Amino acid sequence: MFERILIANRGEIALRVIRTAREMGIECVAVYSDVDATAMHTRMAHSAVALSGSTPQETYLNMDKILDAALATGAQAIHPGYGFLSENAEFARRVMAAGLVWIGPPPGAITTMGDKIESRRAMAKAGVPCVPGLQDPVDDFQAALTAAETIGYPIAIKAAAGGGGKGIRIVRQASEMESAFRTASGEAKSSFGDGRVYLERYLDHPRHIEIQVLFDQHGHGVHLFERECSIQRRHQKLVEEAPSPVIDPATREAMGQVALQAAAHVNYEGAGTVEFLWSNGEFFFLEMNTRLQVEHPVTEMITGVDLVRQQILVAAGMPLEITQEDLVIRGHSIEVRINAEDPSAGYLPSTGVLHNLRMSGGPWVRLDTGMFRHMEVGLTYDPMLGKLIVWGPNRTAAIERMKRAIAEMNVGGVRTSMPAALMVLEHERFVAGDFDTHFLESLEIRPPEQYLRLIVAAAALYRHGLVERSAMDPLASERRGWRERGRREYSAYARRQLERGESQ
Amino acid sequence: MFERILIANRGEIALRVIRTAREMGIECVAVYSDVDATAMHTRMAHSAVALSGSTPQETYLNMDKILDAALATGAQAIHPGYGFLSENAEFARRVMAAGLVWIGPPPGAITTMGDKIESRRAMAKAGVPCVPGLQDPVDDFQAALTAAETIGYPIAIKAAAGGGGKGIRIVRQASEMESAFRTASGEAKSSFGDGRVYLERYLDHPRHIEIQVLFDQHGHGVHLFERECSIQRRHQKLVEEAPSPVIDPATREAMGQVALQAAAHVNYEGAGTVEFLWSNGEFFFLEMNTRLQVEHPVTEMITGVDLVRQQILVAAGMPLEITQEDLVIRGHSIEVRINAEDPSAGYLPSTGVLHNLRMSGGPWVRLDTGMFRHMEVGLTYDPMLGKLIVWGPNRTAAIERMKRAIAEMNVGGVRTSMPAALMVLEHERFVAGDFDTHFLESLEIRPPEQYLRLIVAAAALYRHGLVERSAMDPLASERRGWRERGRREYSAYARRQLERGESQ
Amino acid sequence: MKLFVQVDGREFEVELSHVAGKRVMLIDGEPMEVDYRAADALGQVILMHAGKSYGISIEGTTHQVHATLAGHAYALHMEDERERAASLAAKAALGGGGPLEAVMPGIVVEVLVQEGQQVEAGQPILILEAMKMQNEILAVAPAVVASVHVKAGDTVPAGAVLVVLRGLES
Amino acid sequence: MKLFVQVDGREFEVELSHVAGKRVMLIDGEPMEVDYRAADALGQVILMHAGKSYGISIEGTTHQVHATLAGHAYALHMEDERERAASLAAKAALGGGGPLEAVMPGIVVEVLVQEGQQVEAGQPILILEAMKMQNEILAVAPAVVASVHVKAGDTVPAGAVLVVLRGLES
Repeated sequence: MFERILIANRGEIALRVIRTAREMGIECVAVYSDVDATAMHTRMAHSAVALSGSTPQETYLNMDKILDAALATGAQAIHPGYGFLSENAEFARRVMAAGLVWIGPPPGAITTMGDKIESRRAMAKAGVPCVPGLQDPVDDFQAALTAAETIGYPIAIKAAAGGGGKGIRIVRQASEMESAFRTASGEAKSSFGDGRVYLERYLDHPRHIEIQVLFDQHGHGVHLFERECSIQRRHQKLVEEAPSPVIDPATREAMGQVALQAAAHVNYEGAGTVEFLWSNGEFFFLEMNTRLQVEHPVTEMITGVDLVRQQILVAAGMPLEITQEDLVIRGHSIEVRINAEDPSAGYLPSTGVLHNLRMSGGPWVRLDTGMFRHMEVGLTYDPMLGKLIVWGPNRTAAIERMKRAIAEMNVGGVRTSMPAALMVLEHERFVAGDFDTHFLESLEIRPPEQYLRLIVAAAALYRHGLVERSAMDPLASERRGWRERGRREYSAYARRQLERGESQ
Repeated sequence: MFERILIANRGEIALRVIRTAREMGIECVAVYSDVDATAMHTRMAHSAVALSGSTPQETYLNMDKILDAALATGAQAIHPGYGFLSENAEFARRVMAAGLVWIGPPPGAITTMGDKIESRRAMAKAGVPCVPGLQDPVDDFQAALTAAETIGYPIAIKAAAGGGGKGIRIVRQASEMESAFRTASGEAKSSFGDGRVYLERYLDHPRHIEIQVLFDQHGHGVHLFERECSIQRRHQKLVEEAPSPVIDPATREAMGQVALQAAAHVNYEGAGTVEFLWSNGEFFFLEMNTRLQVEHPVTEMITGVDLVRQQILVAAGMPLEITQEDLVIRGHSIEVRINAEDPSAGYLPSTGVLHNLRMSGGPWVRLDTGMFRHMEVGLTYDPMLGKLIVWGPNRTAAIERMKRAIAEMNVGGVRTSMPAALMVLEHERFVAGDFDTHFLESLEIRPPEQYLRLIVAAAALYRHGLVERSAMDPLASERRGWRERGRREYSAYARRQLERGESQ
Repeated sequence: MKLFVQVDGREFEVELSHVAGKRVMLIDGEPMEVDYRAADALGQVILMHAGKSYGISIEGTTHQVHATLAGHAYALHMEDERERAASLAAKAALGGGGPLEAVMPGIVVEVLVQEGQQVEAGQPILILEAMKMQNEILAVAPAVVASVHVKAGDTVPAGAVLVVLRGLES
Repeated sequence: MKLFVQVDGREFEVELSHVAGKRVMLIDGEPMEVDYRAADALGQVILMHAGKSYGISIEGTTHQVHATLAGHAYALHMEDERERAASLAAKAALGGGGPLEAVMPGIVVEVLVQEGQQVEAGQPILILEAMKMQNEILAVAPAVVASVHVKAGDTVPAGAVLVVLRGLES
């Protein structure tokens, strides 16, 4: 087993990996950018190496610096987390070339699955059902228009090198194609450095259902059932659960087998996720994520399997000790992402300093986060601050538990996505299991009216307290007041514009 | 099902009950003493009623006030938590007489099991194995000396009305009897208002192992396996786990059956715990706790059963849905109590204001606590601030996970028992499962030497920062400095004395 | 003095006074009895009202407050009579135009207008990339571009003036 | 100026100085290079030393500090040269006796001595109940009871003077 590994990531996932590695008796080397010098992952690792700089390019995406850090500290392996370099085949190759172990799948599998077009080609060859669409990138919007005639509207434009929903645009009629093509291609270029896009049929009332797989280096693989990830907005997931309320045992078994087939076809190793679109009982291969997923904890909660531990064991060459027969679904698990964004204002990103934290706890509540009081939330990195995860003996119990856990949580200093998740959990359609990937976008996130007078009273008394406290320096208070009001005017102004911009 | 219940308790257990009740859609009425006006349980309940006053007698032990609060708020049932009125048969009767439901066992069962002498008599009749000893209280130390000849040393003097280790004294030779008898009887009188004590044989290398049972009102009962609670000091548990490393399936089954037999004999209802002393493969009935135990979470973690939910369902008259066959042990769970005390100074109680909290989190870590920043920890109530609980697929994994969780936790402002728990978890005898109820008392709690220079450096730089900050008000800093130093002199002085006092 | 509190598109008038040493609160003229207590100095508050208890988290300034109750979030804006008069006067002076500020930090991808250009309501002014999403910033009303303060590639902090518009309605 | 730091029964001498704008620390004369950074204003600290990183929690005053590292707790006492001289002088003046203070709040159950009484080392002075446990408070050295400040039934706060002893050694 490794004595020391480097975690090439930040935030909750770096901490997540550190936690398991510590439990395995493995020393952890953290890397950190300037703003992360006092982050939880930096503090909780055994060693920490500064990646001077603040942009992702200068730090967590900088292969040279990360490899240097690993070699300098004597790390024997690198865990990439998710995002950043986790699906970068070149990095995986360089890690291996440096004589280190890559805690992830073989670069070939990353390359094949990372390119949406190539992966669909490979999957079609492997007999895996795919969504109708083109397998080649389209050069311009004219070509896209022509192709769309064959595939049929609605059409999804996707980045060939993309992932996580970035660069995706939906086109419902030909007239929308030009503008959608331009922005999709532009975003793809700026996000992934590769502007190629491809087209596929957009399924109606689709559900996003994915299968977790785990393969060792000796050809043995298991699937760990499905995750239901249909509660998403702009293809960013918000609420995930396992198992899915619409998947029956036969479908589960069929999807599991297809996922194993897909992974085996690319000689997969480690933990990976095969994503499917499910629509009216049919399921189609969407893509494979060749890394740990954000939502992996719900699988852990229903199976009792620590996926990070399995990743490390597999990377160390150990044979899988788990057989498919060992794996049983116990109860139900739900995850809610805590993003720094304002769901009542078009999910506008929110920044600030966390100064009023109240954490959820108690029975069967898990909080994966790198949040701490005084933490500064900026825009440099992903807005996800953490994840609340609950387990319950059944779906109803898990929903009630998550509502309770959200009620206990407060992240003061920024707006978060939690009120949106709460509205989802309280919605009769969610409770009934009757939703698709458009459900979240259809919700208007507003706080319940019944408490308005109460909250107004609280705010008035809060203000009263502030005014009394600042009585010693009335000018400072006055100045701040004016500045705040001024800022609000323009915020509202720009927000309206932004909302209009988005509704296009 | 109830629409509203009152929770006649405070701290983590009040919050624990509120959490489950909220998940069941039941409104919670909290009661609070003056110092608890802003406590977590007060904030997290749906309504909160002030029990004016600050001593336990004026508040959480005040039956009149609590019954008034329940009737005034329309609560239909009362959950007593543990401690306070939870094992008070008179209170249970008064709750019922007021037309409310008592979420606990019938008063008769409380009375029988609450009196250690009567309970041993009843258990002997029911054929349950008991520790050799007297069944009647002894009047004075002379009578105790005579009785001791028959039972044989070492002898344990116990309060007839006691529980939780209070009022217990061990006598290893006749010459110690007088002083031990006096203090045991005095403590029993002041703690329980009943100075009667009885004697029993003190078993060598004993382990404290207890069985969780659950009975409905229709005569159906199940046991939820054992908890190992041998890591204790002055009969106060510190680290608990389930299952026990020394109990094999046959013994587990035998102990479970005896526990069911014991509970059935007193027509038990609800959740209860039958405590045993285990010594060299034999087990003896110790006492039954007719309430929820502090350490109930470890049973919840290995069975997936929410014991508070079961208590409420049973009290509402529902038949148990769980059968003995449904219950299977999955993995291993450990709990560590976070007490406000200084284990490196004779477990001296510690008070203060919590101003530097860092909470554990992540996979399979559960934190049950009412702690919050700015909370004042005084001496009025129990020193237990909360509990860290972990689950793992096996005992080794659970130990490693708990060590990790403790490393993440900080409760700044008071000293806590966590360093002692950490030393237990790191000890080869604990890891090997080779320990008894004396193990903890044999440990000297000291921090590892290897980090001393590092900590000295940190403290010096911390002081440097404080001095720089207070440069604007040097006099204040100077005064504080002197005062603190003075206090330390006398603390050390009194502590030495206290330690001597304890070693008697 | 009256306090105007806006929340979720509604406005409430709050009057807080002391009668015989006791605090009296009127919301829209109706009495509101509450017991308000801070659990810490950081915004953890307990409020009791009509026999119910509410654990509220609250942060902000005297004018902008954010409150969370049982997972639901409320953004409130407050101003007293004097402040309201001042803000109405300021609004009137802008006449439908005014500076267009970045509501969040980001990178200017493209500026689609020039100084002096007339723009329609809904016309894109510039494209701002933030959180890796490209957002078109639109004019809300017909206006003339008075000045442009950024160019493509600029990194702008929240609150930075991007473009100043002169309203055509004034 | 030298700083004396006591922890776990040991004493370390720390010298902190600035050489050419750089902080230099000597512990017992040996150089100790550390990078110390506060994560918040509340005592969360990260310390780097010899290629390792340590997340430390630290609270206290300039003289009494409590630090936690990976679950292990350290109680430290610090004084500089000037303070040490003063404290040694004070100790000498007490001559083995001094006031006996309550180390924690509690209730006096019984006072076992009287003014003027001579006590042996190890003799019980009084019984203090705290945390529902009765604790005998003993004399550490032969002494005479100079004064008794409490009686049975008194509730005493931490730091209250219970009894003053006059040492027989002086």
